[in-house]
Amino acid sequence: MIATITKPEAPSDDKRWKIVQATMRRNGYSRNALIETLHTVQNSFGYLDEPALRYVAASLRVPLSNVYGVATFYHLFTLKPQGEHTCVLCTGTACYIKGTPELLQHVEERYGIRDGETTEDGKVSLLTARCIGACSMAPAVVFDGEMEGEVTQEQLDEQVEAWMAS
Amino acid sequence: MTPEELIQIAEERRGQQAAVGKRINVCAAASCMSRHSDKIAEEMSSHAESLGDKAEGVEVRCVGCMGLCSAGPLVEVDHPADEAAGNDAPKTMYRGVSMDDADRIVEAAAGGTTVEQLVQPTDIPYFSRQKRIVTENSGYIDPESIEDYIAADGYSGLVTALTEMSPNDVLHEVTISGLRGRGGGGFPTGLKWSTVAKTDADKKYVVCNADEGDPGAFMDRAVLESDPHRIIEGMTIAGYAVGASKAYIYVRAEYPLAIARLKKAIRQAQKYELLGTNLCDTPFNFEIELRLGAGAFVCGEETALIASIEGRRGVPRPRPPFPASYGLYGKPTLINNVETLATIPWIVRNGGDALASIGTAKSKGTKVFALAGKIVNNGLIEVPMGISLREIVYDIGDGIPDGGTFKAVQTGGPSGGCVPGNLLDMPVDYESLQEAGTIMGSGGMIIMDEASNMVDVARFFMEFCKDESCGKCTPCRVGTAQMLDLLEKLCAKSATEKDLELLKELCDVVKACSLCGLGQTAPNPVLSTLRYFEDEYMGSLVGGVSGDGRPVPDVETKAGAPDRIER
Amino acid sequence: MARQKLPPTQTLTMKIDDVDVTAKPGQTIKDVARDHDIIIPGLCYLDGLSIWGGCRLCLVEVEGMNKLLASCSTEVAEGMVVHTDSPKLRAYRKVVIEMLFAERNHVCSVCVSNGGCELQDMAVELGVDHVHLPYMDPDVNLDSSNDRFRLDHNRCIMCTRCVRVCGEIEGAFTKGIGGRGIDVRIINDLNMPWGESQTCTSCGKCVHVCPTGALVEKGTAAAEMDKRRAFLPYLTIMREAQR
Amino acid sequence: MSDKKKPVTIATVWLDGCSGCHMSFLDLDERLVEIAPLIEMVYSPVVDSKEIPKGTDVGIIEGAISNEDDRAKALKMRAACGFLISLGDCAVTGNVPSMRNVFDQKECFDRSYHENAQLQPMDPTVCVPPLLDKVLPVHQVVDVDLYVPGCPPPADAIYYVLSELLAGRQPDPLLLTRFGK
Repeated sequence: MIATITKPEAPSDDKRWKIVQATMRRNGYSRNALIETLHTVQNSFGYLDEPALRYVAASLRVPLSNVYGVATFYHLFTLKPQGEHTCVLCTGTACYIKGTPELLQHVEERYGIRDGETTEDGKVSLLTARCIGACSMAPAVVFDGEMEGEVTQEQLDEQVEAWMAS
Repeated sequence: MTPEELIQIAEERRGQQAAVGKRINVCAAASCMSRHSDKIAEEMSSHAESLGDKAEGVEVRCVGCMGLCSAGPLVEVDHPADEAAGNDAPKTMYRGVSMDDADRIVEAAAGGTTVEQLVQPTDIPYFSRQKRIVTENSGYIDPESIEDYIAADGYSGLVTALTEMSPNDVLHEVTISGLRGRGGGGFPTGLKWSTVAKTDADKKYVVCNADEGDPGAFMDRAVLESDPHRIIEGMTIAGYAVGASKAYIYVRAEYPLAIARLKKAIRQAQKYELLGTNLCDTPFNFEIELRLGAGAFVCGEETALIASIEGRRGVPRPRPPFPASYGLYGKPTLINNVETLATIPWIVRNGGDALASIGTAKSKGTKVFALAGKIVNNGLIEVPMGISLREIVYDIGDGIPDGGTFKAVQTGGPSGGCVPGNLLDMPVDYESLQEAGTIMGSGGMIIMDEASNMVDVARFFMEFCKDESCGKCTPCRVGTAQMLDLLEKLCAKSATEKDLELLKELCDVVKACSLCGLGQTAPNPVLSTLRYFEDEYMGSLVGGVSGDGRPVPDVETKAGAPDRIER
Repeated sequence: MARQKLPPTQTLTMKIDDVDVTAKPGQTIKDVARDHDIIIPGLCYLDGLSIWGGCRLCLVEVEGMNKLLASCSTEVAEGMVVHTDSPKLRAYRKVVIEMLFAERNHVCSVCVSNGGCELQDMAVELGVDHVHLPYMDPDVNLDSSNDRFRLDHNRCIMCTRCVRVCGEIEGAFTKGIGGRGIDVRIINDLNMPWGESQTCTSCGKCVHVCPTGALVEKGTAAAEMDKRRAFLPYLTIMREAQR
Repeated sequence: MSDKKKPVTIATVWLDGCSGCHMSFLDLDERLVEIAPLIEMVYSPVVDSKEIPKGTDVGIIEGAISNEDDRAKALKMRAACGFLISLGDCAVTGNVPSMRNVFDQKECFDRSYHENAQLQPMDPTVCVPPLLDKVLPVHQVVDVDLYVPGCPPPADAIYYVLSELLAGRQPDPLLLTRFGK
């Protein structure tokens, strides 16, 4: 190859890019590591913004359209920033039978947010997951990464309101 | 690692274990952990420490899933064997253990007594009717300790295979075991392995499909969290048998605990040279890498899974060619589900015949199910193939809670169907379930009582399939969306007979024409509920009006519709 | 051609629609059928591009197989017995065509590709005179930001020919697929307006391989868009040269 | 239909469409003369009758179903006619009228009666039938026996369809017309 390809520079001097770079380096900057790298970006920054997608694309030499295609194919990746706190309601079969729809409706009515939306103050995002494998404790909710089983409306309110008051 | 070294580690560990008089096992699988069992274990440890001499010989440790998740957090105390009475080490299981109970359980264990109010009887059918192969170590060993696994005969299958068997011997045992793919399809595992083994290539891969995506299924999660080394051993044996040296575990990112334990297990196995180069001083090399899914059910499909491991959109491609000849990076690839691979070490240790002696004529061995929904005993069970659904629901599951009435059991998730009460005596095996219009699936078993509306159940699964359709092929992309619209219309009681006819037609087209398993099976929940609960569909139709608009309704009642001829 | 007897592995015999035919190993059912003047319908397949297998119009019945197989991707085998035009297949293909019409907003009468559209042709060929599925009326947009071309998602059938020609032949990888399920869309780069794409070379190949009015040249009125298809045979040559 | 003594009775209606299909019908030109003795137009925008007679042999619908009036007429046609034809793309597919389906009704009203109004912008209230949520092809409202797509279907196609029907044969309109033709 005649043209030399220089390593692209990180979008900012944010330290978190070092973590992203480490993931790419560990995978030998292989195109196959696209999903791994996007995981790292998402875990580090909370979401995938355009500069991040461009940077990953350039670093791994994956076409922009492929990066966007992958980022929008998988549920776990999000292109929008999330709220400070996330509340993930499981919508697997067991949870569905045992009351998730009512919980979702409750959240929508009380806090005015639907699946994938964030409260106006940016505090709480409501997300759903297709079965988190906690069927025996249905309905299950993951509050900021901590799973809770047999969640009632009261429990949910308690947590969400604590967040909103914080 | 030589066979002798392995035996030595096992014996050393068993010796250590024997020295511990009273072991308190705390379930630290996801379900109990979410009820803070890890904190309870910590409290128990520190309390035992504070008791000093009084708690001599008491060891608290975290173990994997004990199965009866609905009664969690579960704690089991192994008392010392009473040789005078000729007893084996008696065990006491406690249910619903809270932080407040931690101290008194430690004290009771130290004093050789029990906390009666918390005792979970273990002589109930839930425990006695199970046959544990895949979950043999779950709840007994510390999932984060390779020594514990080795002490439970772990890795002896691998070492035996490498040192005493040829790859063909291994293939032979797997073939005669009659093992079939536990991910749902039920393809004979021996045949799949032989196909990969026979294909000539410079490089081959083994992939463990741990992308458990069925809503209502958590068997793989429990196995990965409770006994991760089992998967590593199974994969390594598979690699040896088919001639692969590199493997991937494709695991859901939604399972952080399983991921952490797998990572740890891989490191431990590398340290003990059970992964790496020249294993057991043979020319066989094997390495395993983790790959995280990112939330796409379709990646359970083999070709989509391959695309995802390669870092692309998880979109399936037409088969043939099958991954066995053209798979990951274009190389022959063996893809097995977690439970399938978890059965392998047992087969190698006990022989293919031993597995073949369990089960029915065509379905051998055991199957792990996740019992959930409206049933008393929620949790994980492993039963011999051929057991009846009635035994699972009423004996092992202990029936429907709150005096409810059984209506149907759903198996196979979004690819399966609902089995009604009059078929409860049916044996659980691949063929019988298929005949009944559902599938074995990966093992989710959701029990429904009379409160469940079956049209709504069908709608739920169709919504799932529509959301999870990758969008590549027309029938699945458009068909699932159209079917969902029709089911929503039914649920809103605004559908006509014509809509129902159209729904049936779309079921047929989507099933026959879709590219991959997701689309081909997406109509199953509708078809099976139509088969057994058609009256509920008929009851959902809009009253009395037929779709063709005949006879003419009274148009004069339509406001603002002046009866004039043309505008 | 010298009448040499080929070694047995070089040809195989099979049956397509009750006609005995010969084929070379590695050929697909679709190719062999075409060699014998049996044209199997299809919309995503295009000579010279990689095989996609998504439109499902070219499904055929193969005796002994319990599933329908896509003829564009299935290789022939000795003794294979294939049916390409059974009443069942025709019925399925009709519904698949209807699905494509129902999925987006194909208003033929005001489409610049009216009369030059493979979807229309396929509807006529398969006898689709109406769509009995409910129209889904999605709110999808149209991208006119490129100087020369327009991307109208209303008329896109997700055959992905444009994506493949852009990546595999032009090598620009501007076009891709975003989203999934019923929400999949053809995208440019990071789903930006086409006119802002830095990778697009404006070669126009995507426009001319597009079977419908989803990708068209600007400045054309209804039914005026004649796609330049003359270069299509050369796609194969290009691909062969690349290998 | 094969009864040669009695002319075949035909009713046509013009629902939401541009009337182009009726124009195309008139484009039969001198062939109208040929057909005239064989048919009787019992109801149509081009004749002056107020009711669709019960027991009409053939009904022809041009246009999509956009409002309650269209719907009522389609139902009446179905009830009155033995054989119902969807004529043209609006009737068969919804066509141009259905392009409003991606907007909600309020947007449509605002655009039509407010943004584009020269004076006195207001929503109409009198003598205007309520719009349906979505514009529908005719067969989504009543059963249709024959579909003749085209925008408009060429006169040749209409002539072919009518003469086949008059001869007691089932026509295949796709031989001469298609969506958008």
